[in-house]
Amino acid sequence: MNKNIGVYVCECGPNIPERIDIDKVVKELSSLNEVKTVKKHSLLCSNDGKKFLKEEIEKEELSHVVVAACSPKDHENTFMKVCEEAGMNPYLFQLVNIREQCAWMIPDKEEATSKALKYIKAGIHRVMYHDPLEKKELEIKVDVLVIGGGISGIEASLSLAGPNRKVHLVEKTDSLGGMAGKLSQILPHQGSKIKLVKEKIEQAKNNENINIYTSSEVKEVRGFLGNFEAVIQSNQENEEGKVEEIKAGAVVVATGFDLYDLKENPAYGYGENENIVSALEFEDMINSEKIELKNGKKPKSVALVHCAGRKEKGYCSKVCCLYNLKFAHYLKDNLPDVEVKELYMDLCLPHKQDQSYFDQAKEKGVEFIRMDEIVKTKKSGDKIEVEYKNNDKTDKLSVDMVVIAPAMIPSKDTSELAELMNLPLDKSGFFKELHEMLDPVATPMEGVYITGCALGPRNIPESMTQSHATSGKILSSLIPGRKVKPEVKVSEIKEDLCTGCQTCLSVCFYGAISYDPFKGVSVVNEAICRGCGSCVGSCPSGAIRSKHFTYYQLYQEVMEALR
Amino acid sequence: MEKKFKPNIVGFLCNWCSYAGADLAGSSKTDVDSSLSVIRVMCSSRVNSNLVLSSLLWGSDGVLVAGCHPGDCHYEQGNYYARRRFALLKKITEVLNLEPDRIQLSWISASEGKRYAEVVNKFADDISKLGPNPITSNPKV
Amino acid sequence: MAKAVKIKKNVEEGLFDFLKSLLETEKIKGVFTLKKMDDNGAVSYSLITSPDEFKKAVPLYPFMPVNAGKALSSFTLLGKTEEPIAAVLRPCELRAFVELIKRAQGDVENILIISLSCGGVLSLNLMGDKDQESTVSKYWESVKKAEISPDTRETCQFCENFLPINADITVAAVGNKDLDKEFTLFFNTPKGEEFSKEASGSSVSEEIETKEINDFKKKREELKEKFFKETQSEDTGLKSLVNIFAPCLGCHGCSHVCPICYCTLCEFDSKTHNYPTSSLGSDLMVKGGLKVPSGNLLFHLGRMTHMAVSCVSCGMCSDVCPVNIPVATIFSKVGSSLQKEFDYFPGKDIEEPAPQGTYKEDEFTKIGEQ
Amino acid sequence: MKNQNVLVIGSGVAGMEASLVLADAGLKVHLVEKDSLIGGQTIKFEEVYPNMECATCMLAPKQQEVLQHDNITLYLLSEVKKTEGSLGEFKVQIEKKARYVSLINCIGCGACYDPCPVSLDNEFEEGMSQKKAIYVACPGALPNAPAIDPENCVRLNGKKKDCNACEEACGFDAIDFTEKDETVNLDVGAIIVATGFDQFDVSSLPEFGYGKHPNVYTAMEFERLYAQNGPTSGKLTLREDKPIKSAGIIHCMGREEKGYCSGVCCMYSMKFAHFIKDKAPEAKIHEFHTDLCIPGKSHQKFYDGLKNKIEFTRYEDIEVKGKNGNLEISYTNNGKKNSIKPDMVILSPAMVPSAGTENLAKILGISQDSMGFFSTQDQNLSPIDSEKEGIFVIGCAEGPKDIPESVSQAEAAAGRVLSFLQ
Amino acid sequence: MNNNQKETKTNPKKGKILPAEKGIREEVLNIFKKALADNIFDALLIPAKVPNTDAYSWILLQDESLFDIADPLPPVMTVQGGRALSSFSKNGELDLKIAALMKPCEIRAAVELFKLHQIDLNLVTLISIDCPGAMPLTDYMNDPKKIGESFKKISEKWEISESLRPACQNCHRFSLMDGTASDLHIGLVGENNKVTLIPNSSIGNDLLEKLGFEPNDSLKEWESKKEKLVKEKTKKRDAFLKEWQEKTKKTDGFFNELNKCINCHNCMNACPICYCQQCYFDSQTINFKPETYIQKTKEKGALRFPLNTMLFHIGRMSHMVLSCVSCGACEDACPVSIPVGRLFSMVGDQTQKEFNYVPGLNREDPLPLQDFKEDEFCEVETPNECEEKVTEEAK
Repeated sequence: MNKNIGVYVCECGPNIPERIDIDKVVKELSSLNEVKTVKKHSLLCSNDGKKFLKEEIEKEELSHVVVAACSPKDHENTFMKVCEEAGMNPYLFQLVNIREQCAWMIPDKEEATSKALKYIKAGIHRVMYHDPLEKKELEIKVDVLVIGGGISGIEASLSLAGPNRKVHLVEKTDSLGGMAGKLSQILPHQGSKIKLVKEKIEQAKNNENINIYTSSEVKEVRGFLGNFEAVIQSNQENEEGKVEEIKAGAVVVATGFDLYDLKENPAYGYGENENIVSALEFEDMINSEKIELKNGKKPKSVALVHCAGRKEKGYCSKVCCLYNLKFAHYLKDNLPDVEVKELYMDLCLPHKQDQSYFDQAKEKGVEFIRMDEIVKTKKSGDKIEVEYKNNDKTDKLSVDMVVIAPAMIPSKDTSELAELMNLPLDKSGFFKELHEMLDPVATPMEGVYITGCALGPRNIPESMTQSHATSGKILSSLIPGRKVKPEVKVSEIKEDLCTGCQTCLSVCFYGAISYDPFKGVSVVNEAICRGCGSCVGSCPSGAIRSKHFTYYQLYQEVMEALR
Repeated sequence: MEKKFKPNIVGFLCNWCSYAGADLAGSSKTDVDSSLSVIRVMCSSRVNSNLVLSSLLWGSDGVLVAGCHPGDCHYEQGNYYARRRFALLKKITEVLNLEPDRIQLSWISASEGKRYAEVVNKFADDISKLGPNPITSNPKV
Repeated sequence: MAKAVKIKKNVEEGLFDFLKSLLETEKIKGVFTLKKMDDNGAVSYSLITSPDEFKKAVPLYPFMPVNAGKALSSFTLLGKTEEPIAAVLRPCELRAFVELIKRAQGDVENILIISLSCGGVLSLNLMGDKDQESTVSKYWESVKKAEISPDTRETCQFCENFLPINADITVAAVGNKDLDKEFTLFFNTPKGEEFSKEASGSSVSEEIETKEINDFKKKREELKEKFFKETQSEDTGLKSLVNIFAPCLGCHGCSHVCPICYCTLCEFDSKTHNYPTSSLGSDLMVKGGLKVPSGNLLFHLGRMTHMAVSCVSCGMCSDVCPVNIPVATIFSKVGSSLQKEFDYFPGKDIEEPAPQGTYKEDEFTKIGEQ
Repeated sequence: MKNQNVLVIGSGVAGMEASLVLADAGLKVHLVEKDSLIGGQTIKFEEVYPNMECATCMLAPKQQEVLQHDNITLYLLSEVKKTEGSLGEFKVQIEKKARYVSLINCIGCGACYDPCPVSLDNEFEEGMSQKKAIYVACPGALPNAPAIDPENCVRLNGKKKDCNACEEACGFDAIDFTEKDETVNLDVGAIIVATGFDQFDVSSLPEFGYGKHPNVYTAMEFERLYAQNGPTSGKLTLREDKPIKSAGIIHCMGREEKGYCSGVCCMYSMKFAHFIKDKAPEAKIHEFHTDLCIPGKSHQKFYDGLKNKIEFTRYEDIEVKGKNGNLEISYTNNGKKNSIKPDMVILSPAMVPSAGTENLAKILGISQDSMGFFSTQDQNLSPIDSEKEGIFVIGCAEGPKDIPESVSQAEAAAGRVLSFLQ
Repeated sequence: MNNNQKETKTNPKKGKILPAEKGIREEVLNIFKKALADNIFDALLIPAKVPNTDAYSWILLQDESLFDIADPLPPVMTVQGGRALSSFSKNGELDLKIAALMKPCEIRAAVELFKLHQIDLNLVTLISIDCPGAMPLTDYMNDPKKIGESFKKISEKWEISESLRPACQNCHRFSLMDGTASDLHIGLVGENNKVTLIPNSSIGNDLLEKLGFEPNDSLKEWESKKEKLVKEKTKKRDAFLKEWQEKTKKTDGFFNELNKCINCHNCMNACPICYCQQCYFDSQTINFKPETYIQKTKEKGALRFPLNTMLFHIGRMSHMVLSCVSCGACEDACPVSIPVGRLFSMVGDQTQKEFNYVPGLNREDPLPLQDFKEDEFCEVETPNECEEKVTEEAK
């Protein structure tokens, strides 16, 4: 096909002519027989500049356009729009950066000018190899699959479910509520009313747009944003193994956490004596309003041990300090003359109200003892002796009852689920955010979101917030009737060159590439690919090319550089 | 007297960090050696051995690959793979005595306009010290 | 009759000087010819522009590291060269180049083709050999005497098409006793004649086809018969082929160096020919044992069907075969019979279409009858 | 709620995220920012913990998105003056101050700075560098166009009515002295408050000698000090341009006074230590902390990585003295008195409500909590809902928090708005 | 860097020692005859002499009679075993149990190809055998009788003869390594006329079991002999590595080695690791207009044809050298006898050290380029900021 290439050099007001002899550039370019027309303009990104460009394209019937101006970061989109309006394929356009990376960094005018020429020629030869890429549009489903029926999962479901959006809520146990459901009460200043969780469960059950699958597991998840397919298997005794296939536009993972196994470290003496209990067991005592020793007596003194498993796991679980305070308050309020000792490493009270809550506890006479670690916890007489270390000297205290606060750890089927949906885990074994800072609920799999403690220790309000965050992300990307536009500059695989070594699979962070055993080749899912080109770099057969950054296009630039 | 040798250097800059860094160098009017020709790629991991090698063998005096600092990759892991591939190339050129100093990998973030200038100027300087790429004038290649 | 100039110089020297003067007077911008890579005797084709590099040029050195036709096609694949160059090719290389041009793989415009009456080339495994020089001088002796040098490639030994077709200039080498004193350049085409002035010698009226040449041709034809017979071992047909190709590693080096095999991806390397593992079972049932890797013979026969009709018998394939299979002899044998069938002579005429690309109503009428 | 417009107050990382999520959903977002640039506090950070990721690189794409998004209307140098109504039908009045520089014409070439006769302290750089009366906060600020400070511009404050230095220097007639402040009235369905935080004023604690001794820095000063695009363009030095050999970093400035832990100081203090170590490996660094508050799965690892490189001391009591330029930190650690003499002291102050909070609270008709932050329905487990339906409070306007939490809240607010709309 | 390499010596294995009156070859074949007869597996991949020729090839045999042509220790390495195996074992399921008897370098290649999904090792039981080396292919083809004879002698004496292929002379990995490559190893270096079977995986174990062998003989004899030989050969290899590092240190050293190259790509096509059906450097090298070539020619004075010869070699190197098993197949296949095998082996040695990777040692080790560590290779980046770390390590 014969290419009509137009080249337009933008002066950007005084900025570029200052350092680059535009007329020389235009003159020399006009001598190239590849190009149909070369013109300059004082400021192409201005409105009349854009108008001028549009008219030029139409008048000269250009098929390809090169603009030499500022950085593509500034105006690539601007000019691509103009090309599109002028009825040209916007990808047959190349913006050459002769301002930032030429006029503004090369002091010598002659040098800058010849450099600009180099760049523009490179642009011209590159654009000749551009392909007219087409934007695709995909129909989407708007329903959502939520995995995990804890408070996070429920909250997500509630805020997602709507008149034209169904939510499938899958819980592997036989009841909703998760860990939060087991708590006697949530921290007073964070909502003392335990009803709250129950209410939410009720709301979920009564919401006709939420299908609840209890005693069920997700066995398979395929697809991408807007088009997921999942297999849910029921484990209810009457319908053992019954599977259901559902379609969804997005997936929310809210599989929560488990608790550190106190038996792992004998120092806590857990299991050796009935009066050494875990925080969760103590919650039950509160629920049943029976704070008693095994001998039925009320405890006269209780030690609350923080940070069990912090050293072992290598992170602070953030909430233990607070619920220990909660216990202290409860004890003081219900057994007025009980003696409460809190053994802590660092008090972690990161929320604005926490401190006051701590101060109140102090006022009630709770004793706070700093320690570096628990050395031993053993029975002595009818008391329990807790031996602890505080900067290098050990100390003892003996009490009737010991309550130990274990660290939060990834729930046991986390890794399995990660495998299933090919989601990355972090060093601690929790799910990994797409971006720890800016995308705290997203994952590399676009359309799959994570909320609550599946991402790591956090308190209930935070979990709820994240659930709302996931629904925010989903509601803004899955709008009924709207189509998704996948990235266009993606990788594509030339099947007759691919030898099926699947190296590309292992380097693709987004799981966008899969292997087709029948054809014996790797296949790119364009809806998932983000176009980084890592696969291209990894393919020894040269079977993969990244659209708009193909070998030939880049190589034209190289050759120009070497001229 | 004949004028100082001016090398031809190809620079593959990742779109998100290094290219932006280069832009910043420009917009803060920093002088940068003009012997480097910038080629924009989406990620440093796009640069495969062939791009670097053929640039060298077809006569470029130096090749710079620049990307986000480890851990900052816009695509999370790209630059780690890029680094491995580069390590391999570096070693090969070392072992074969093909002037390994002519290829360089640098991490330049979007805010490091100054660093960009330093890196490029230094590299350009080193290369001009090295002189023209012997391969360019080597009829055996 | 073609213009002929006798030059009173050793043929190698003479041609060298002639080319040199072309280069220096910038009548041409570059010379494509053999060049010494080092003192160990390694030579390779090069396009030479600098007189300095040209010092290392050895246009008539009796080696063929690659079929120059293939090399020239890679040079002109994207179109004719704007700057004129001269290229020294052996007759078979020239024929290959012509075949490739027919298939849109090259362009001869602006290329001054210089060829020679060819005594053949030494087989490549002699390259870098310690007594290479003596072998070479032995070779030249046999050329003078128009004898068949035993060190040359098998295909060369029985090559009867050693006179170039379509050459602008021909160096008369074979059968010239005084080759190290004098030799004749024939300017066959107007394009060639433009350069005759550069040849410092006296113009003479000679024909290239001398008696020696014709005797030489006969000798080779006889030898050809002999070789072709040999490939027919006692039990003929497929069985013998199986044995001949038994050592084949499947390295496909033969197709890689073959000037006619211009495909970027050979069908027999492609997915078309990798079969599901499950098919093994049934095959084993039948045979009780399988040669692995399988499909080598298929490759050779298949390749044959693709290119044999255009085979120029340059012998590259035999030379690169790591297990000494006489590939070239077999292909050349099949080739020549095919070419008779189709009444086609590869590399004769650029205009003549390749047999696969054309037909005549009144041919092969026997086939498909009754 | 039928009105598909949303007002977002504050263009920090939280405000931007909320705006983007909503705008992507097709809602019209009105983003109000009192400054001349967007990005809030985060863009001041060279690196953010725990991955030491470059904040500028991290945010630039987001900022670009905000600037280019068709559904986001940006009001810079603007403040909300009045609101009335309720969920779905708020009426808002915004006062938009004149920039005197046309964002359409200006291409950010910067030709106008040098000619300007007026030089001032650049508060964006914590006064550590100068700016002109026509200025951008720092290189790479977005939108990449200057603004004129009317108080100090001699043309505008009338000191030199005929000065038009910048106007002359500009090749794009982007300068417009005639531009007037304007009032904009909007109808919006919901309001998202993301006005961020300020730094506790450490000069109110004389015993730490801030302001008295030049080499006592606040956290924010230090952030800029080592920023590549900061006053020293990344060169890490003392005020008198000497290299840093030792530094003391003191946590919990104002924790007592304010009565809460800000939850982030420990981490960013360690970030400083990490950074100094990076630039000056030989430097001795001393962290003085009370309780280390390093929640979250990856933070302790960061701490563990530093433990052997720098000194950590738990103090009960601490102060900074200074004799003729030499600093001394004297402290007690379980009972024992002790002291060190660092070249530099960095004070890590608590996060406090941003200046305008009280005023804005009145305007919005929502209350503040005991600490002065906007109060929310925390007890109902929805920490971003103000007591007024349809008004959400996110990021540090709601209380001290780190970037991920702020972003989560931003997305959450968007989520709440969008699920209202369903 | 990749430190999956298992340096730790696995605790002393036991094995089964069998007498071999009728000679080692016979005995080895007997074992497999039995295995086939008892349907322990259905087919065996083994080198064989092609009937009424001197050529060797691989045969996947099922029929007992074919054992007559099978030869566990052929005088030459025709097709590299890894390549042979991948030619049929990568495209999906197979309802046959297949065993492959191969030289250690071929086993290593097979493992690399397995990682590259070019071989499905679930279909195949890998059996390695102590390898006395092989003769240069061309030598053998020129005079099968003579070379065949001398090989017999060499292999019996386990002599490191000059007439062996250079790759084999310099091979220190001719026997079982402490890895998870093969399932069963056949030791020959031990006592004369004894065959030692060493199970190296659960599969290997129950293979022995099914054969009715109790693996409880001590391996002292075999191991000591092996160690001794390994030492000698390692010495030889080090010398060779040194020599070749010197060679390439010279200016153009590398290019000069390849002066003779005619770009036939035999090396690549013989290489077991080069699994691409088309080489990147055939498909992706750009064709230019003649002007460009002429311009380049003017820069150089002369432009070598065929084009991109060097790009091909260095490029191929950058693709496969981390997996190079030093089998020497490339060198065998080179028609102009370039020492390409030694060249690649040397570069392989250097680069593999860099990545702390031994190709084909363990099936589990990820391929270096499909893997990364967050803190590695800091030194390759300029300006590099790892001095600090380095000094710390030094302390």
